[in-house]
Amino acid sequence: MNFLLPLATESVAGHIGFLTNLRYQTVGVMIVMTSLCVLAVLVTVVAKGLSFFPTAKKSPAPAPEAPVAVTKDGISPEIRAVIAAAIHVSLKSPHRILHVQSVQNPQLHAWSVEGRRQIFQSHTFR
Amino acid sequence: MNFLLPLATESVAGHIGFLTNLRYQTVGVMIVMTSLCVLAVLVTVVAKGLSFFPTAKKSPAPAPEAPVAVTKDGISPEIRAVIAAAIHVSLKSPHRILHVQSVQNPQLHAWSVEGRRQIFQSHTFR
Amino acid sequence: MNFLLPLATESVAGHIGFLTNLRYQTVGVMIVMTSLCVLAVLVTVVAKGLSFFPTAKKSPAPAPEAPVAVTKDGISPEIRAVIAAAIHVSLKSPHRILHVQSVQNPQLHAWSVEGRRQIFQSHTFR
Amino acid sequence: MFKDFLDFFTLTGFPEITWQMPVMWVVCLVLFYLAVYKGFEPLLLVPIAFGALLANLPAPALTTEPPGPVLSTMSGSVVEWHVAPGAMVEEGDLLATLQSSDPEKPELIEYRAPSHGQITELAVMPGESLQVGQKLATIFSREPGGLFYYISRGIEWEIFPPLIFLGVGALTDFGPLLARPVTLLLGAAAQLGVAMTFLAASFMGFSSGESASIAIIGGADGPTAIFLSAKLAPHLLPAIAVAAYSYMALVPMIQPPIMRALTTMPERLIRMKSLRKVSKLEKLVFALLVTVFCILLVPAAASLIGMLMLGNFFRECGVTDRLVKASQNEIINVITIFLGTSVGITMTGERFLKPETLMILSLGVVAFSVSTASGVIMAKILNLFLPEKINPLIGSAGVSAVPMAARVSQVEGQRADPTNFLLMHAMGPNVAGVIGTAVIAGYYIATLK
Amino acid sequence: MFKDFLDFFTLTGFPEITWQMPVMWVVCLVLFYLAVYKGFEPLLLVPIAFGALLANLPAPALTTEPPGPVLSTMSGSVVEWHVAPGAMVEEGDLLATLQSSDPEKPELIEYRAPSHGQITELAVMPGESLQVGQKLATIFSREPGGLFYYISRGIEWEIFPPLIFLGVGALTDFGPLLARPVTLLLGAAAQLGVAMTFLAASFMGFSSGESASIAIIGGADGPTAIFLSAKLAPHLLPAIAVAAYSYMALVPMIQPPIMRALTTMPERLIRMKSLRKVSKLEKLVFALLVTVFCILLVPAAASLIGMLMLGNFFRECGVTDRLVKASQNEIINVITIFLGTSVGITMTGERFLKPETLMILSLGVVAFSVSTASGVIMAKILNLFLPEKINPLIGSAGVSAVPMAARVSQVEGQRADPTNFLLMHAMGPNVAGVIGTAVIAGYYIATLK
Amino acid sequence: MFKDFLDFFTLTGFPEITWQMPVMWVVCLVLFYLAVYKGFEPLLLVPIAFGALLANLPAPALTTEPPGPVLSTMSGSVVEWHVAPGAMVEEGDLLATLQSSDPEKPELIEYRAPSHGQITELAVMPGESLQVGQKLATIFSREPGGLFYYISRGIEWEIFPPLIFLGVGALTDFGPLLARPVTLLLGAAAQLGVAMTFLAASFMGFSSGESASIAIIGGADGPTAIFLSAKLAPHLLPAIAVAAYSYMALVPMIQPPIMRALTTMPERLIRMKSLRKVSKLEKLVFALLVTVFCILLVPAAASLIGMLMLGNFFRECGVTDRLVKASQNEIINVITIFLGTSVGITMTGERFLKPETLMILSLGVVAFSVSTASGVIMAKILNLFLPEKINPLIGSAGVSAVPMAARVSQVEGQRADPTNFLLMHAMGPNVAGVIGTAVIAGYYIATLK
Ligand code: NA
Ligand code: NA
Ligand code: NA
Repeated sequence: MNFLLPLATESVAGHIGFLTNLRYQTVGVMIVMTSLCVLAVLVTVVAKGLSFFPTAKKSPAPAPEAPVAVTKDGISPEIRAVIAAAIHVSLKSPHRILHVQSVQNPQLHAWSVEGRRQIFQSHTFR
Repeated sequence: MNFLLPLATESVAGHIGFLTNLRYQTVGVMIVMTSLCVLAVLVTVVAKGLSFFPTAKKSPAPAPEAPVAVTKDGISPEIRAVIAAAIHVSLKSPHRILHVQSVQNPQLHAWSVEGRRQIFQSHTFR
Repeated sequence: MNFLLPLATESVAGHIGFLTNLRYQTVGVMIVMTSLCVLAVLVTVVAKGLSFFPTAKKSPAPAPEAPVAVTKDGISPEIRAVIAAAIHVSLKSPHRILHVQSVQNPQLHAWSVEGRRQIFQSHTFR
Repeated sequence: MFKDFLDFFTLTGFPEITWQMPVMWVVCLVLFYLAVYKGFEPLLLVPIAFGALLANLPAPALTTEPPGPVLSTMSGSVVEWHVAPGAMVEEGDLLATLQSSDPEKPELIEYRAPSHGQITELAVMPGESLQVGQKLATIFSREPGGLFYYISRGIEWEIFPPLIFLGVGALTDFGPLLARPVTLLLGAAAQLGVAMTFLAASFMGFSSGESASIAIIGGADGPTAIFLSAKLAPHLLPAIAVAAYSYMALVPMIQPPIMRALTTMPERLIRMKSLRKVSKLEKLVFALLVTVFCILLVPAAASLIGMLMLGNFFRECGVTDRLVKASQNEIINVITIFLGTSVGITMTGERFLKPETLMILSLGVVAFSVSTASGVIMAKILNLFLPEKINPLIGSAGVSAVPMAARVSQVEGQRADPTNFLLMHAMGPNVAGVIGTAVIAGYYIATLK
Repeated sequence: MFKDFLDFFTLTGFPEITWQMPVMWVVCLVLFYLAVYKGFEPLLLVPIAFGALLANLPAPALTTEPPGPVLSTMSGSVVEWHVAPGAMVEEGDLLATLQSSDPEKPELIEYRAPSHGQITELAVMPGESLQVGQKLATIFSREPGGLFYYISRGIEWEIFPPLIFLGVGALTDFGPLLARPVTLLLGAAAQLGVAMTFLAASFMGFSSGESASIAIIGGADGPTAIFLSAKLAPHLLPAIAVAAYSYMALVPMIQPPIMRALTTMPERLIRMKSLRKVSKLEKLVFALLVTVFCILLVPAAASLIGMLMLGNFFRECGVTDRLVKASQNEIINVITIFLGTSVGITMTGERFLKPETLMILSLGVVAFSVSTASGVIMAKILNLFLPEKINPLIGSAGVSAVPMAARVSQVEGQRADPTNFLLMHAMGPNVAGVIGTAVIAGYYIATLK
Repeated sequence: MFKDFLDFFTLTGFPEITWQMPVMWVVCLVLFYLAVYKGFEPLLLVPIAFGALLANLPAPALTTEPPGPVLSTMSGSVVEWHVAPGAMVEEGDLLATLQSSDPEKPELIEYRAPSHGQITELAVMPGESLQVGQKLATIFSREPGGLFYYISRGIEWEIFPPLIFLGVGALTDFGPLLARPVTLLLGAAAQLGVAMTFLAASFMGFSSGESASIAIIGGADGPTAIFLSAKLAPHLLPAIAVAAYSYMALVPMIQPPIMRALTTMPERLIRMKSLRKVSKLEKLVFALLVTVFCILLVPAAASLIGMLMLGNFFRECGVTDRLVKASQNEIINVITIFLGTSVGITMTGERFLKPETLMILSLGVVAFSVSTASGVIMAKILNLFLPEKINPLIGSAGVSAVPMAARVSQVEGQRADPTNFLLMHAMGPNVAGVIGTAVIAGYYIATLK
């Protein structure tokens, strides 16, 4: 494997030509590109394939909506406070609530919930 | 140990007679039977023994009742929603609420709570 | 190291003189004393140093207050019940609520919350 | 440039795909389908299936052993070394030719490297004899073992099943059992299915260790089944685990017909008077009683029984909330992920795509059915002596599979009489079955080790 | 058939019961009673007692070492081998007769197998000399070690105590201490009890390592006590752990009389002005100060101090909620279960039913009492110099035992004046005591290792 | 008495302070400041900085190796032994003089003890040659290794990064990616920055392994960076980890100027029509597709990709709530603490205070910038072909750094048009970048190992 041998040897001792490196990297990038291209194609095909038979049964409205969906449009400050308390109690650690919102469009809502969870989960509040 | 020797040897190599096996299994089942019998007897004796002095002090009403017990008979949909929110927030993962019920008979209630916890704990919602 | 040698040897075999021990312990206590003294001094110095520039920005009101702060002075039994439910659900284990209080003085409140957390965290309810 | 592509291709896993792999992918898809869309014990089947998927991709680095001393897996003698000290070897390279001392098949064996690295020592010279477990050579490398090599220690060292049982204990309420101790016998009776299956399996040619591991499927206790087969028949572990967990989900399909066949309508209509309240002290005493008595009886199952009752003691003593919570959630959830995936990772095509697997799956059904039947029959026998009759429908719950078997009794009971609630009555034999299975598992270990 | 029964009986644990076992069962029951019905530190005592119960059942498989090289536990020479390579041995079988080289007692020792399996190597020939830790032989088996052998690594490797301290740090608020730094001295003074107890123990004939481990009970810090005795006197670990944790619960009984005896009513009535608010920055600086200064002073206690302040830094920095939560709950709860049970599993009758144990238990009371007294006295001494007096009742909190000792000060204070709240003032010496004990523990390790 | 004080002083760490330590303390303070007051990835930087603080205190006991066989770290021959069997050695004592066989520099090396204890065996005689990894001697002691020696196994054995990825997978929603698969290319393009940096690093004289590890910083995936450098350049691990995590926090500063420079206002104004809802089944199929395809392509990254998609499968299948919760919280939080501290503990002054570190930090900026640019440019290229244009501002999100890069796209988008919401559109390339980086990391491992 022409470009791997020098590397193998090099990793043991000495330095390596820029051109070899350039080729090495180009191949690397091309491999990433092609592989993710292939993935993109596969995904599209799958999506097409699935779009034929109804997946409704198989994908119930995401559960997270359920609870919030129950709340009426305007949430009384009282409820707001209680949710706060609930969060406070349930997380057992200092914590600030950004906002409690009720939502019409479930579609949009799914995103925002998603977004909020994402951020909440992967970062602490500041 | 007559029936163990052949097994010991066999486990190293070769097969074993059906009758030996039959005896082996019979003994096994009898051991399970007798041992759990003994347990049953012991338990009954203990129960009898304890039933003499009052255990009231020693067995307070199971804590879980406390919170729910506070709720009045009919729970307003609003509260229902808030509990939903609380659960949602506190579990931090997709989740559906089966039902929130308030209870008269604490005895019965203990069971149902038990049942619900059991199932909740050992299985995910479907 | 005059008093360490005998100890070193002793730890291998034999017993040790009371006076050596006495000295050994005295030194130990003095070391603890002096070191914690030094700490006390350092801490005081630091505190003095920091007291010059305003640390307001750097020490925001402790987050935990936020949620509770939202609650109005008197909490309706209904809310109380719901918080109970929330705690119950969120802790998923038998649990008794001592009390849910709303607070005026944030300073005091910080302590009490602190105290309550301390105790809650390091011990189970009895 | 394009040539470089081909060069790299040789480094990928594509050339390594064997015919078994795609087949196993399909098996995994089936398991995923059952778990996700049919709700077959998803908490275990999803990790198992995913582990199996990884096991059937050409990624040996996931499970490779760490370098170190190479302990011989056979007795015999070294005929010839094919490597010299200082040589670099890849996992699977030929190390030496050994002469097996096994009287049955004394042929020459090609001994291959269990891990990659550099040979730093040959411990046995050609001509010298060696025995199982003796150091053959030493391999050195700075590369660690595979991720799943380390995770699997939890199974190899038999740590995971007891820890799962710690959580199970913290989740189990023995109250119904204590309120009606006689139900312990129903849990015992269900083990008859285990014994029967042992006979069947042994008759079909499985060794005693294998038979015991297969039979325990009838106990419907995943952790116990994994514990036992890891000890007595590790090569069957994947098949047994899959059977144990998927059948647990089949309980609602397997049991009802048997229950109905063995009971008359009047029996199914029997109402049992509601259970008395059991005091905390009783529950604590019970936990200690079971610990002492069962461990004295079958010391080999001490870790299972001990952890089960420790978790239960935490639960019932009422002063260790934090520990109950940790056992019921953190510990059991995290261990479940590791247990499931490391069971799955053993599920390679070579191991799983064998007639044995089918035999095991079918024996599993036998086990479940007989266990169910014997539970019901025992209930009927008890009714001959008991003053207040018990509903035989709760006998089937003796197979444990907590709490599903109990729910089946409940459902069947209500089919006969919608106002009859058997759930809590069935919880008694249901949890008794867990103890019964642990005891017979201990019996097998004690006698077969 | 009945004969088979008897055959099996020989495989059970019943024949192995020794007289110590039932005695220890009673000891366990007492511990359970104290923990469950008297609320003695149940989070630790329940796992310890349950571990002790398991330790006193004939189930060697719970703690057996995994097979592998047998490292000699003594220096001397091999007189004779009683096994040949290839022989199968059970744990406890006679391996060899060794001649001890210990000048004190040069008798012959019968060396027994530490684990079960097949001998694959005898590393020392008869007549050859060997030293502690040298490889004597190698045993091979596919059986792993016992469950608690693996869990106990956390104590053997001194991992559990620091991890517990990580959680303790995340649960501790040093604010009160920072608001009145002089209280650090109260925490320091309390260590006088440790020193006194060392003298007493050493005088009673304990070795220095043992004396230090016993003395540290007076520090009222479970993890530190376990850490120190695992290092300096592992054979006393169970007794020390039991004393440390049960006395912590006795604080409300031991302290009040001493406090009252040493203080006058006017002193008990002293009111302290409420503590200033301490800024986040101060708390963070303090965490780093303690880490650097104390580790420089006693590097031997680095893991304890480092983890304690790491947890505290997480807590105070306000941007690592997830890590605080993990330290305060997941980590500390799970480790507590494993720490407690693996301490308990060392509590075998042979080890625990000894006069030493009683001596240790009594020395523990001494330690607590002197610590309490010296804390109070130090407070009175400080009052000679301080412009604003401190209430000597908070001096007793210097023994740590967070937060119980502080609550005792609060209660005693209110007995004198119901409107006087000392809790938060007592938290200062209370947490200072944790640091003080860690320092003196480090001093002992540095000088005795 | 005062003399005793001085005696003790010699046992403290104060005499051991080197000039690097105070310098590193300042470095730690800077990291703490960035983490706590500037919000730079505090979840990782706080543990790393605290670990670094401990690493730069004279407490060798924190990281010392446990006693056992001493495996030579070099090839050559033994010239002379400076210890005899039975001798007690401290960590760092001179053991032997070795003659290196390295043709480059064949000088004599003084070989020092890796741990403390008693020499029980000298395995190589003077004059004999030995090779890397061969047993040189055996040291015995009852003392265990240091706390961080054990914790660091998680990095040495490459266990922590995959476990973090398990949690990341459980936290990641690939929905936006599936709704617009073309965004996968943006995630791929961003890897160009990695390749460029490799060239730069290699040109600056770093070896290929080092260059790859440095380059991967541009991938903005902490766990992948740690995984790769632990494999290819462990000595650079601390610098790389610090760069990887602090630059992730710098994303909001580094990216915007580049994004604006490369895009025209009309491009920034492009509105993308809202994403279609993606079905559960699609997400599940995707998880399996990525697992199979990517592991086949780069088996070396199997543990990273496998765990990532396992966590994601848990998340999407909707029937394993408990496992999702465990992955998203318990596992990722606990591992983060251990990962961070054990990365920090490697950050000793000798290692970190080097010109290389500055070069790495500067190369890191290059990597991030080029990645950002190439992502944006790729988006513009795609627009030449795509019927419905995509807003090039989401191209920059291809560097992953989930979810910060996506938020930057959102912010920049709104700066151009306050009513334009790009967040969800940017999540596509954002998560694609994770896969892209894992693939190129696998490519490096496959070709450089
Ligand atoms: Na069962
Ligand atoms: Na203390
Ligand atoms: Na990336």
